[in-house]
Amino acid sequence: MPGVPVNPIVRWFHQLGSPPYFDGFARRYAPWAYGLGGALMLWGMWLALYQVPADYQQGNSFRILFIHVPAAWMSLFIYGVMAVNAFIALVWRIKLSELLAMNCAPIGAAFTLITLVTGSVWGKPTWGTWWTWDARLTSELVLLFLYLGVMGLYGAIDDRRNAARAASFLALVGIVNVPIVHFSVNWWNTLHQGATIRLIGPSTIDASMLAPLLFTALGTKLWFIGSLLARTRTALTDLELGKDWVRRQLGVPR
Amino acid sequence: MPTMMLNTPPLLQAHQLAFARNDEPVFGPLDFHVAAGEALLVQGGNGSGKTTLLRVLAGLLGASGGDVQVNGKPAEREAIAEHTALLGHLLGHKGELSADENLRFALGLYGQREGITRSEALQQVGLAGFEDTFARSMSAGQKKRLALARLLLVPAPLWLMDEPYANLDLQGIALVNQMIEKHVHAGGAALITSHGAYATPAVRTRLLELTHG
Amino acid sequence: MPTMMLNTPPLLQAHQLAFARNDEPVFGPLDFHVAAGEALLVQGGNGSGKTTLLRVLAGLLGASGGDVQVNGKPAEREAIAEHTALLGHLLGHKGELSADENLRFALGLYGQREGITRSEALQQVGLAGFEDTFARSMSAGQKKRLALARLLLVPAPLWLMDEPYANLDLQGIALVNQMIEKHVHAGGAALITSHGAYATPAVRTRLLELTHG
Amino acid sequence: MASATARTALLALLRRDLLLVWRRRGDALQPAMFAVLTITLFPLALGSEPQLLARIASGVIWVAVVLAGMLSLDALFRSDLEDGSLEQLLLSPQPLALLIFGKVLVHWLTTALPVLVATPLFAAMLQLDSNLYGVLVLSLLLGTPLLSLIGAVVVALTVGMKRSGMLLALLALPLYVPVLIFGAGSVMAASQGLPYLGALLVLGAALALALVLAPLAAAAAIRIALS
Amino acid sequence: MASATARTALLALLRRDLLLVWRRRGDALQPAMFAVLTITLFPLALGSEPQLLARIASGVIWVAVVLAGMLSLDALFRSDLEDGSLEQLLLSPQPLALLIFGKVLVHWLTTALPVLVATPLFAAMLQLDSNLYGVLVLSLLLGTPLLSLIGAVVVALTVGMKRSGMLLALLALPLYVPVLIFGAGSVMAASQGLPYLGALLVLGAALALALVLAPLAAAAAIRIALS
Ligand code: HEM
Ligand SMILES: Nc1ncnc2c1ncn2[C@@H]1O[C@H](COP(=O)(O)OP(=O)(O)OP(=O)(O)O)[C@@H](O)[C@H]1O
Ligand SMILES: Nc1ncnc2c1ncn2[C@@H]1O[C@H](COP(=O)(O)OP(=O)(O)OP(=O)(O)O)[C@@H](O)[C@H]1O
Ligand SMILES: [Mg+2]
Ligand SMILES: [Mg+2]
Repeated sequence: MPGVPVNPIVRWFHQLGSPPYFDGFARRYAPWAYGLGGALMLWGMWLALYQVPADYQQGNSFRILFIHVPAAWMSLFIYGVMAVNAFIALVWRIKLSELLAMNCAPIGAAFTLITLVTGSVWGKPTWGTWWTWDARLTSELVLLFLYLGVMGLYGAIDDRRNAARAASFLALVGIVNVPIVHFSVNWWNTLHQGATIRLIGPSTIDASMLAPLLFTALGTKLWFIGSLLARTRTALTDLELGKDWVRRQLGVPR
Repeated sequence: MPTMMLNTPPLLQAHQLAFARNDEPVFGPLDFHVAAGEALLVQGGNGSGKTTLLRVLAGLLGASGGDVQVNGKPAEREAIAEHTALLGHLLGHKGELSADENLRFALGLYGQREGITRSEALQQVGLAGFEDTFARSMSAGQKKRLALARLLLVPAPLWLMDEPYANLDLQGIALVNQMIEKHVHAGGAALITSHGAYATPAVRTRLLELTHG
Repeated sequence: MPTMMLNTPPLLQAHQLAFARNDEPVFGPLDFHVAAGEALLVQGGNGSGKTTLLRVLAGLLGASGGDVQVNGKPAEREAIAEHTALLGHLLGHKGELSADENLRFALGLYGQREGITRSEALQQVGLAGFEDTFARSMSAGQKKRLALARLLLVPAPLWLMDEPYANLDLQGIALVNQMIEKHVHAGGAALITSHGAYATPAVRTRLLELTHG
Repeated sequence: MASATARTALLALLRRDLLLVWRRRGDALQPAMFAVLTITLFPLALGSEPQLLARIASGVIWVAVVLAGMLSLDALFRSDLEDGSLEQLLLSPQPLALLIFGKVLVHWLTTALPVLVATPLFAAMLQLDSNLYGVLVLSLLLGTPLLSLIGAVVVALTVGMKRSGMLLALLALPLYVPVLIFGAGSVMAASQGLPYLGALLVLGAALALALVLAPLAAAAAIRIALS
Repeated sequence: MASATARTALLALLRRDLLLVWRRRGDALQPAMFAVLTITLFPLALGSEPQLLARIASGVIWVAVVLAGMLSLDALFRSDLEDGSLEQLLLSPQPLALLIFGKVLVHWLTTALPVLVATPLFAAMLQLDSNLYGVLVLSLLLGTPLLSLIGAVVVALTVGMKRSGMLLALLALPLYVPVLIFGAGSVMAASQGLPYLGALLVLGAALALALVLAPLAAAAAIRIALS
């Protein structure tokens, strides 16, 4: 390999890009990410259901927040991860990035769907309707369509690598929607409430609600990492079926 | 007119060129070159990768390994576009345009070789009098001839010809060989794929065999 | 098994058969017949009407003059359907079905010849082990072989084969000839079109020349 | 010789087409997706005023279903034509009308049925009065097979043509109009408390007629179009 | 050697595509026809109540234009792909983005322009308030080229695929949504006496951006899709 990078972090990334190394990495760490993420989510949910006091306005229905908000964050976060990988896949043609980007899409679509469903379940008691066409809700629906479009395009092309590149391109074009989702509450006046939780500066949210929210948020992130690693590993094995390292791993004699 | 220019770099040079689809190699690492004044015959059975090779050389597909040089320089899009003309399985005619209109469009895109007019080219391929016939109402052989006229007209010196003999009867095959001979003797070059059942042109010819897988 | 049945009417008989498109004759009035135990080779250059003739005989196009008899009776749809099988330019496979599934469907439509199973037919055309391969991922030659297996399986005695040799390499051409020989010796018949550049099967063969226009 | 009966042929066809749908199951849901998208566009274009949406809900759903059905029609015979298996159907010793009936059945099962299943979702998106669900679903249940059958005749006519998409729309829409009028009309009537059974009965009668005649007409049309 | 410049290439392309449109002028009007039919379906599905129709008129027209544009998109590169002339465009020594711009221009001239010309007819059919004509036409004038340009990028991505019609719709509609919101929104706003210039300005800015970026993106996408 020409010019082996010296910086250890850069070198690690280079190593990770090699399919056999990634396979080992994913096999080792995916269960940990799943386990830790699951535990954090369960703990957060327990706090949310039993420790947080009922809201003086909304009663108990607001507890759906602890699913809705982390899922909503994930729906945007995963799109970002997908777009970054898509960019790397298009510019440097790294196979692993293609697969990572493509395997982000179904997970992201699932979280987007959860956001939409929990949002409308919550909307019924608070706004009196399952659905309205305001900017936040609409742009989130568009986000779902974008995820589905990426998946559909990836599935519709026979050659796996071309398919990944085409779908990556779509993912990059669709990134304009992400800031729209996030800032829609500021740009248009909507039913949906504005940002209340800030990383920097004071949050306008009750402190007792912050802890469970942080736990579920962290838990979903870890769960996503586990799921992404596991899916990508399967896809990689599938793609490299003829290669030596896969044969060795599956115990197929050469 | 000189038949060979030995002190210039070859028109096309491939070094360890390989292509893989879904990580399955279609053709292995190949080394070959085509110089001005000669033809390269690419032979191989069904599915051996002849068409794929031509598309890689034309820049329509990206190679998975190795590199290609056009006229001594790395094969960038511009260099390829300037030096090569492709005659593929699909001929690129519009059925609703006449023979002459089809040629005009091609010249608008590619520019025109000196010393030959559209009607002369049509005549050379045996389509004199067909200037105003719609491509749609031409027989398969005539369509192929129209595509050959395009090759005669554009300035590119290297012709990439995928199965130029297919669909032609014996007369048509002779015409193709004649065209290639003339082009090569005038300092051009050609890369021709074939199943191997046809007569080849009478020029200095090199052979590249593709084997399956 | 008898090789010929001289006291039965010919499988196919055309009398003054002609076809015109927009009142322009494609092929002239033709008289010919194909009896059990023989093959008819239809030869002609590009655009001479070979494909058109086969489609008329199969009942896909209506003749503009003359008449056709199948097995001694006027060619009604049912009679044609029972006695002929067409191998056209388009092979009629579904890419997303496996070789075996494709054959199963054909048998559901056409019924099955006695004394041969699907796997035997696949073996005879050299596709043993490809039962579960999707037609999509077969090479052009393998697809053609799959279509040949269909011919082996359906009960129709008269095979209408349009350019059966196209796209096949030398091995494949030999296979087709072998198949036709066996079929004809078992009392079947075949009508084969060709440009004339290929070896023909070693059976009693009649020749029909189509001239241009 | 084990000759094939019409029954085995129909079964073989259904088996094959359903298998193909399963192998390309991504495509099978696309008409439903299209209907969702069309229905989504309306509130966006009209602004989201619950009463207005509720008033036009059933009409919009019906129009979306008609458009989605029409667009997916194109695929009814196209792939069979392209790979030559339509020719094989024509050449087989089986009644062509029966085979076409089989193809229309699979088409309806895979394009209209998902839309039908998604109707409650659409209705919710457009704030349709929940009392009207029943009539809407019933009208769609009678109307969509009718659309598929009529559509089959039209596609059969245009089957050999290139770029027939738009032409198809042009030919099919006028024939779809009566179905739309009775279908959407029945829901409209129900929403205003008027009797709606008459419209549904008309749809039912037309469906019964089309079930018998449309495959025959389509078979005749296809033979004409391909020769 | 008379080598071709980018300008001669663009002119040759425009000449050829317009000539082709003229030779197939029957097809060129079909998107407009489709929009007419869609718009016709609405009064039929909703019952013809003048006030209701007038309220939804601009929205329906916009939706019909979006759908018609989307359906005709499929044809943008298809015939060039099928006969191999798309390959010839890719292989020519000219900037591909420029050639694509030419194709989009012809597409807009032949599909959107007739719809635009027919707008007064549509507006009359749906009893639209005549004060709103101006805003409607202006919004369509800014919006339809935007739709064509965005659409070109999406088609470019799906260009090598079989049966891409439905997928195309799935990919294009979400990107069309903002155009629709601002386009139909401006007319809605005008009808309620609210300021509508903002929405039109947004459309104009987006159009300016798309004029530059979309051809480049489409060129990149087409190279990806065809390799
Ligand atoms: C289908 C309906 C809904 C959808 C699609 C939706 C979507 C979203 C999205 C995408 C976010 C993340 C925004 C960001 O991080 O930039 C979010 C956050 C949030 N949503 Fe919803 N939502 C819906 C309904 C509701 C309802 C009914 C409520 C409560 C009344 C609600 C309360 C919240 C809250 C409190 C946040 C956190 C805001 C923050 O601090 O960032 N949402 N929602
Ligand atoms: N679009 C495609 N997608 C997937 N595989 C393909 C595609 N095109 C070709 N192949 C495969 O790549 C291999 C090489 O194909 P190619 O068309 O280059 O062969 P060829 O030598 O030109 O054959 P022929 O003599 O039939 O023209 C074959 O095995 C073929 O099945
Ligand atoms: N669909 C069609 N419409 C109009 N003319 C056609 C059509 N198909 C064929 N023709 C014309 O009819 C004539 C006979 O065509 P046909 O396909 O039968 O020739 P062929 O002998 O099979 O030629 P080939 O050797 O190229 O296969 C040709 O002149 C052709 O141009
Ligand atoms: Mg080839
Ligand atoms: Mg032929």
